[in-house]
Amino acid sequence: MSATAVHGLWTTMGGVTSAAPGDRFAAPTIEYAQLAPVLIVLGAAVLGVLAEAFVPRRGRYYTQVFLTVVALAAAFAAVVALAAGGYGTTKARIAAMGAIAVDGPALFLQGTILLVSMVAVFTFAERRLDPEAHGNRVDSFVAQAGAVPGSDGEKAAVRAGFTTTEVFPLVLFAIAGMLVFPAANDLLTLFIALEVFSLPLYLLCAVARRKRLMSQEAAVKYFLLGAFSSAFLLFGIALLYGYAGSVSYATIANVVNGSVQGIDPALADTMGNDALLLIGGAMIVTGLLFKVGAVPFHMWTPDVYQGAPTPVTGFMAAATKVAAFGALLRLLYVVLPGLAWDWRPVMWAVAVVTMLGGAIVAITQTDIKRLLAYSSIAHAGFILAGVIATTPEGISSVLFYLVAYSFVTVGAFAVVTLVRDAGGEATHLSKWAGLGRRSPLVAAVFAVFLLAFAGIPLTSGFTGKFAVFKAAAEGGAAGLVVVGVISSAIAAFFYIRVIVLMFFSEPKADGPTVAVPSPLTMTTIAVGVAVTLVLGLAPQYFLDLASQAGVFVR
Amino acid sequence: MSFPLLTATAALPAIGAIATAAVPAARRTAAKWLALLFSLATLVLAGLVFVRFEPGGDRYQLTESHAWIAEFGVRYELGVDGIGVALLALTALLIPFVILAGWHDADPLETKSSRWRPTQGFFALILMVEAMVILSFEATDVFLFYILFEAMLIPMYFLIGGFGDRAHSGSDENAAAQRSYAAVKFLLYNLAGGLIMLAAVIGLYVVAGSFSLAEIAEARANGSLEMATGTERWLFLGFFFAFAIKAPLWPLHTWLPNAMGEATAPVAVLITAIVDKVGTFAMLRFCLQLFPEASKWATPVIIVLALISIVYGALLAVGQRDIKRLIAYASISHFGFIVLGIFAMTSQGQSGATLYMVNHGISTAALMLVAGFLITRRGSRLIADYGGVQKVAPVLAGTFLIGGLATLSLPGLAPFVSEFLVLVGTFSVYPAAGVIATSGIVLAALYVLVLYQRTMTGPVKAEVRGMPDLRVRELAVALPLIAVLIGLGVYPKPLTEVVNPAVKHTMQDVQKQDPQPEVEAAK
Amino acid sequence: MNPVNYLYLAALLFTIGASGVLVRRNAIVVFMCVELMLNACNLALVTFSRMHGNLDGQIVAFFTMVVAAAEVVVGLAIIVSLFRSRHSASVDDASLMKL
Amino acid sequence: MENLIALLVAAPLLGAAVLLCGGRRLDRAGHWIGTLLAAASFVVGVVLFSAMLGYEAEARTMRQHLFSWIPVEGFQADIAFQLDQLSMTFVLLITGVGTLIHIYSIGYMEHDERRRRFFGYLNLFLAAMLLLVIADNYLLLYVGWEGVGLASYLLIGFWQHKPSAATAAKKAFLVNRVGDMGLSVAIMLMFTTFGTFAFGPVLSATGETSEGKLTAIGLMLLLAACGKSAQVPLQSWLGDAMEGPTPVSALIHAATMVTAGVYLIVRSGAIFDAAPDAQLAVVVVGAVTLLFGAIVGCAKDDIKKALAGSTMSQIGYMILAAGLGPIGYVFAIMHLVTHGFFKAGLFLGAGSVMHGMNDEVDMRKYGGLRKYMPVTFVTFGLGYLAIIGFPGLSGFFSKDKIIEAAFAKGGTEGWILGSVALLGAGITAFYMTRVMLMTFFGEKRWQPDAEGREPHPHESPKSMTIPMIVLAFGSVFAGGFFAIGDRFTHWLEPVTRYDHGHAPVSAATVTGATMVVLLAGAALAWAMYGRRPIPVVAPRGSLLTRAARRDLLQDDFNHVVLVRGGEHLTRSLVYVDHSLVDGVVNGTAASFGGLSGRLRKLQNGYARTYAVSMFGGTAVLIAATLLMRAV
Repeated sequence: MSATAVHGLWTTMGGVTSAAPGDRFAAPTIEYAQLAPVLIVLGAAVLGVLAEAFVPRRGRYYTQVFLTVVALAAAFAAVVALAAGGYGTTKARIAAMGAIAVDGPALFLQGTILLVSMVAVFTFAERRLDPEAHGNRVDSFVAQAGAVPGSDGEKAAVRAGFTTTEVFPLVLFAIAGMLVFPAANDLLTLFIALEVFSLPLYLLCAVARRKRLMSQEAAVKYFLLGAFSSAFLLFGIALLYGYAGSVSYATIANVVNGSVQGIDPALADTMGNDALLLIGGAMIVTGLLFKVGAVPFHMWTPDVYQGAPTPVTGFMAAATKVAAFGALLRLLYVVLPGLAWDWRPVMWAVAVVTMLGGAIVAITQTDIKRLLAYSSIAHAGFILAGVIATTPEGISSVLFYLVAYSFVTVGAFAVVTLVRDAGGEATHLSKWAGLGRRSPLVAAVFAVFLLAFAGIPLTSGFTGKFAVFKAAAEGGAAGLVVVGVISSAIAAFFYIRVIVLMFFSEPKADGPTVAVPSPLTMTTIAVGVAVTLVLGLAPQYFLDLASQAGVFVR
Repeated sequence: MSFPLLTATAALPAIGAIATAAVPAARRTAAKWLALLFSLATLVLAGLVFVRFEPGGDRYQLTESHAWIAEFGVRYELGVDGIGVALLALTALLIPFVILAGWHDADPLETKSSRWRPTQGFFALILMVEAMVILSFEATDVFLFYILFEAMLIPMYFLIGGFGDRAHSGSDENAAAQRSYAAVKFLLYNLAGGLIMLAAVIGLYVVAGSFSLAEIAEARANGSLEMATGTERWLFLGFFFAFAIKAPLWPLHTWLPNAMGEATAPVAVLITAIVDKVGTFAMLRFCLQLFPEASKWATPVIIVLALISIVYGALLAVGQRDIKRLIAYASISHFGFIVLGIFAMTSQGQSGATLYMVNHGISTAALMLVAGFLITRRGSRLIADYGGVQKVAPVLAGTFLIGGLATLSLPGLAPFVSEFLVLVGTFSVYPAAGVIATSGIVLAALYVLVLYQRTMTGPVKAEVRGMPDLRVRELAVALPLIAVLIGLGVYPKPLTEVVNPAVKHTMQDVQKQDPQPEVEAAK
Repeated sequence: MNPVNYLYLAALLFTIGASGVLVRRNAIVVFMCVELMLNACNLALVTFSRMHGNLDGQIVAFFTMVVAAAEVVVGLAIIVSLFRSRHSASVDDASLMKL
Repeated sequence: MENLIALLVAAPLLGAAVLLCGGRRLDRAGHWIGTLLAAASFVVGVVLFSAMLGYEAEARTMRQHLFSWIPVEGFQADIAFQLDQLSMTFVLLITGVGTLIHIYSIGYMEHDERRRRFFGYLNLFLAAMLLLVIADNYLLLYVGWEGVGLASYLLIGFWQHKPSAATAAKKAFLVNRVGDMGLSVAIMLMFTTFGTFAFGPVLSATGETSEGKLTAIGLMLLLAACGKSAQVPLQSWLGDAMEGPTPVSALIHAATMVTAGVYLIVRSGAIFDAAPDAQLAVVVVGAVTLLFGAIVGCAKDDIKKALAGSTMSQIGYMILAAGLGPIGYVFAIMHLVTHGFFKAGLFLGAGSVMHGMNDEVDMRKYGGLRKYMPVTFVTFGLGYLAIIGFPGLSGFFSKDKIIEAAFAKGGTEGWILGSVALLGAGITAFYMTRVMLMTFFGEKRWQPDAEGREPHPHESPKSMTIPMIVLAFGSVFAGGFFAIGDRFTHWLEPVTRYDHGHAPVSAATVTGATMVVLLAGAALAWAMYGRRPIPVVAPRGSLLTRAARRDLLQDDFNHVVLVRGGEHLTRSLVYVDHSLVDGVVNGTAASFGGLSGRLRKLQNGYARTYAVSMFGGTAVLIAATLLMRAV
């Protein structure tokens, strides 16, 4: 039984039967069908763990890839089925005894996460980029995570053809957490989902095949800072619970609105105490802003993005952001709309420093992965501008932006995996000089992604940016739009710089080569380009979808 | 449903671009011919638009309207007025010459890997720019226009940065650095302007709830849409800023000399004769039409900026040592005239400005392309490296001189008509401005004649000796352009006929009337 | 005793933990400080649960403990592997990536 | 008949087009085509003239409307012609002298490999000049006005390999452009005042606007005239323009183009009549230039430059006359025509001398040429007599009338102007006698040139002498033909109006005084140059002489103030553009780069620092949220 289901059981019992504990046991109702996407992925993850234990080493890779892909596809099918069944709109509801929402934003984001994860997993499974080691094809992951880098043990593991196929179950667990995260409808579920997707990610960061020291360093930093931020989030939960006497979103929202009065007047000093509410709310938001990489909670991003194995970086950059923004949206729109006057100015400021900070610091970056990290920070700022709109258009614009952004990101990092030299991926920008001459196609594709990041019209990046800015302007945040376009202009500078480097610089003699990938990575990149262009040229269908999905169930 | 002529006119070069890009690496010449063919076919379609357009008819004709992004209130709406028709014709007319003039500009210097296809890319990009520019002249939806306004920067950027002028002083590496500096400057400058405009576009939507030019104009006319003065001014500034960069207007001009200097001559023509026209065109169509009050409010400042552009551009042209930069600064001066004509807000000024856009396109193309032929021969852009060319290549010198004379607006050539209209139109409302602008004609003579004297006359320099005269291909570029310059100089009526009604509409938009002459008023 | 005092204690513990994270260099100690922060949260939750008279807070506290345990598993694994590679558990030594 | 008017322009224009586009094929026949088409234009002119004579004096104006040129809302510019007596006079002068000079050029340019192009340019000039005088509105006139400027530019710089020629051509065009600016502004003023710039409506409506407006228009027209007619302060280009082939100097820079300014002022007489201040400016410019040109002409050793100074001075007379109003218009034009004959003749003579002297222009290296070039000597001598106003010859009639008219202006003004004109006549006699003596009398002074070629002075071929002879006839008889019975006055009166004025002194007195100064001038010249041998190297001379050799320092002023100043200005602007305007842009980019570099350092790689950032961020967030509530 999944953690969420268990938890739903307990909270419900606590809430309903607190007067007379244990005198009767009401079986909780769990809407398995509506939770199917999560359950499928979790189930597959558990199967994956079993496979690690029981499937012979040779077959593990294929088993795991097959299992993962099938699970994700099935989960996506379930999401589509639910959406088609009207759960995104008319039949939106709160399932699992109040723990999980099944509504438009949740299904939309779950679908996005699943699709993005699917293409990201393709890059996990890529085994043609690195030269074969002792006759064995290898992927981006270390042969044996426990072996000390450079030690004899590691060499032996490589020779034996070990591979870390555990990454597949890990990524499935992470995906499951991410699926729950934006759907979480009480604070406990929020916290658990956060940990469920964070912990596997910490591990995934540590298992890079090349540059292992950096990979481990990234993992440590991510883990320590992640745990630190979780603590803040949890303390915020505690305070909010103290304020409202419940962890359920609906109840807290009601208390915030003042529609529910304190149960016990004697406890009025905590119940409905606004200081608790404000501090608690701020701390929870802090935890979420950490995950989306907003300034000043962003500093882990460049280091972790750089150190983590590139497929993981792509997955993390895309999917985490989707999940975290989903959760942030739900928290701000469902739990704290009554506090909009308090949090809007603060978020406004965060959005401004995030947009400007990300864009400015990116100018002087010299590593492509760090550059993309700062770019992701700037984009977090843009998305925050949409969040601040506090209108239905704000929700749908953020939803759309997340789709656009996540596919571009996965695609861009997939391209990064292709450019390699003797030391693995050649991520230093100077090595990218003249790439356009050597491999026009790869460079052109990357240029398309960069242009999309820069928000040039006819790419998805522009449509998304337009959507959030429009929502922000309609929501009365015109100043934010101006800051947004200014930082877009600054941001354009470094995207253009990379294009200049690729196309207008002479190739270096000892430059990197572009590896020819298997159809897996090709698919990832192709999907990225396709989504980028389709959302740029004919975004109407997806905008409609986002707009229909833009209503939270309460 | 009738045949979507406007879409076809824009789609044809786009298809051509894809087709050209797809030509195999080895078949370079085929790619060139294919590109030329598509550009000529586009010219035919543009001619059809010109013919089908009825000067006395509706304001926007040959309209098309399709749903596109309903979520943003965006429609795929096309339509042309006289101004659009004129500029569309200009674009379609010039591109074949640009292609022809750049015939060898993108031949690979040495054999690179088989996947590297610069020639195909060069011509495909030119056609891509053509498609976008044409569509932007046709767009009657603000959003559609904006998208094209921004998107056309990308192919231009690659054209400037990827296919630089091979004639340069200093090392190859230095030249590459200069070139990419120019390209990046071009892109960032224009992108910055475009992004500011994006904020204004969004603001416009928030205020007006629509992107359709017709809808907004109607709503403003019948009073259902009222903009607060402050809002209108901010939005106007957002739009104008972008257009002033594109145009370019002093002090936002510094990207142009770099870009034109580093790009090949045909690409420089593409920049200044075609793409920049989108900026001035948009001032007429969007600034005046959407924000008439704010336009009038900003007029004094804009007039001053335009005057500075005229005089400053001309003076800087005099001080240049590089042929192409000289022409670039001359263009800045000319754009000053165009802006002046637009914001004088008189019939003559606006008709003049529109004609000016067309004529400047043709005259600069003539001058720049011939200058390009010259530069290719000698391999240097520095004026000081030439001398006495007239003696060895008289036809080249002759065509260059005619291009120069057109640039200095010699009567009898097309630019004179437009320049005089602009001056008269300005003078009748702002006499002082008219007089200052008139001083531009002296300065124009100065920079053109100094350029001609230093390059073409005097003793024949050793490096110039043996320089071949214009070849057939080059004559095919220069002569038709000169013919058009003379033709439109003597008989501009076909153009004024289509432009006049559009100007009348614009004058109604801004609710301005031409000042009455003193004596007639007395009568 | 007024349960509010437990809240003050929780806040104090949380601050101590946070300060520890900021000033200590040893990764293990830093991690322990994080655990301290989590436990501060637990204390707060339980206190509030008591004040509100419902069990929600206590249940959350249970979950937190489980999560903390899971975190230890993951965290120690990562920190140990780092230690083995570098023979140092100092978070300051792990600064290959910067700027 | 009226439909023929366009042919006047069309014929030479066709010639220009054919010759310039025809390519080398036409090299052998080019000069004939050019001459033929010039002659054709002359024939058309004569035909139109005879037709005109058939009409009533008041109804002689012929019109032809070709098409609407620039039809724009509220603005109407037509390609339309108007041929009245004034225009007719010019048409005949231009085509007549023009054809003669075409013929002359056949011989003169015989050895030039680019002769075809030369004739093309000449034809282009004719077309533009004719357009200038037959246009029916100021804008079309402006086309011709700039057209002749272009032709002049091309012809002055015809020998482009000589840097001095190229520079002179550029200078001529530029100075002219300054004048053109005046014409532009004048046209714009007319448009705002009258709503049109066609001659008829504008000139008939001068009474309906203020004098201030008209003065402004008049001054702007004067500026234009100064540029085209080389009047002070825009005279500096004419001397340099002598770099062009001599036929060009004769046709463009003596007989026709430079007189366009006079045409413009006479044509716009109605405007000037209504604006006395503008008129005053005109006479002042005329009087100053008259003396200026004459003084410069005295000091030059270059035969063509001496004649150029003379031209300037003579046009000064015309401008002076034109500025007198109806008293002087007719005489301005009359002098213009006679001057066209004798000055063209003098230039052709000078060309003939140069032709025989290996293109030597320094008169100090001539001497005693009358024996070698009898025809040239005689025709040149007749021109000489005509220009100094020898009684009975052309110049006598026309110049005398102008001096009379100047006195007739009345008042102090009249006295001053009359005296200046009189003084000018004396100086004219001096410098022309000087030219005559230095060239044709005295000992031969020529020497082998740098390459050791000794000049062999010889008479020029027939193609050159015949035009000279024809022009000499004109120099001798035209004045008398015009003046006797006031024929010319009656001819032009319907267009320009005529007014006797009130002369304070009798015509006979004026004539007598003129004779006295004339003789004095000639005698002085003989005393200085006839009695003594002329040094081959010019003596240092007085301050005035040295100044006059340098065009009275006006060029130096231009050089220091305009050229140097302009260079400094452009150079500093280039600096400003690069460092300031572009500097701001680059500086903005650089400052973002710098900011980025500094912010980047915060990312120091220590996880603890990151934690501090998060902790601080949270604290700020909480504080801000609480603060929001508190406020």
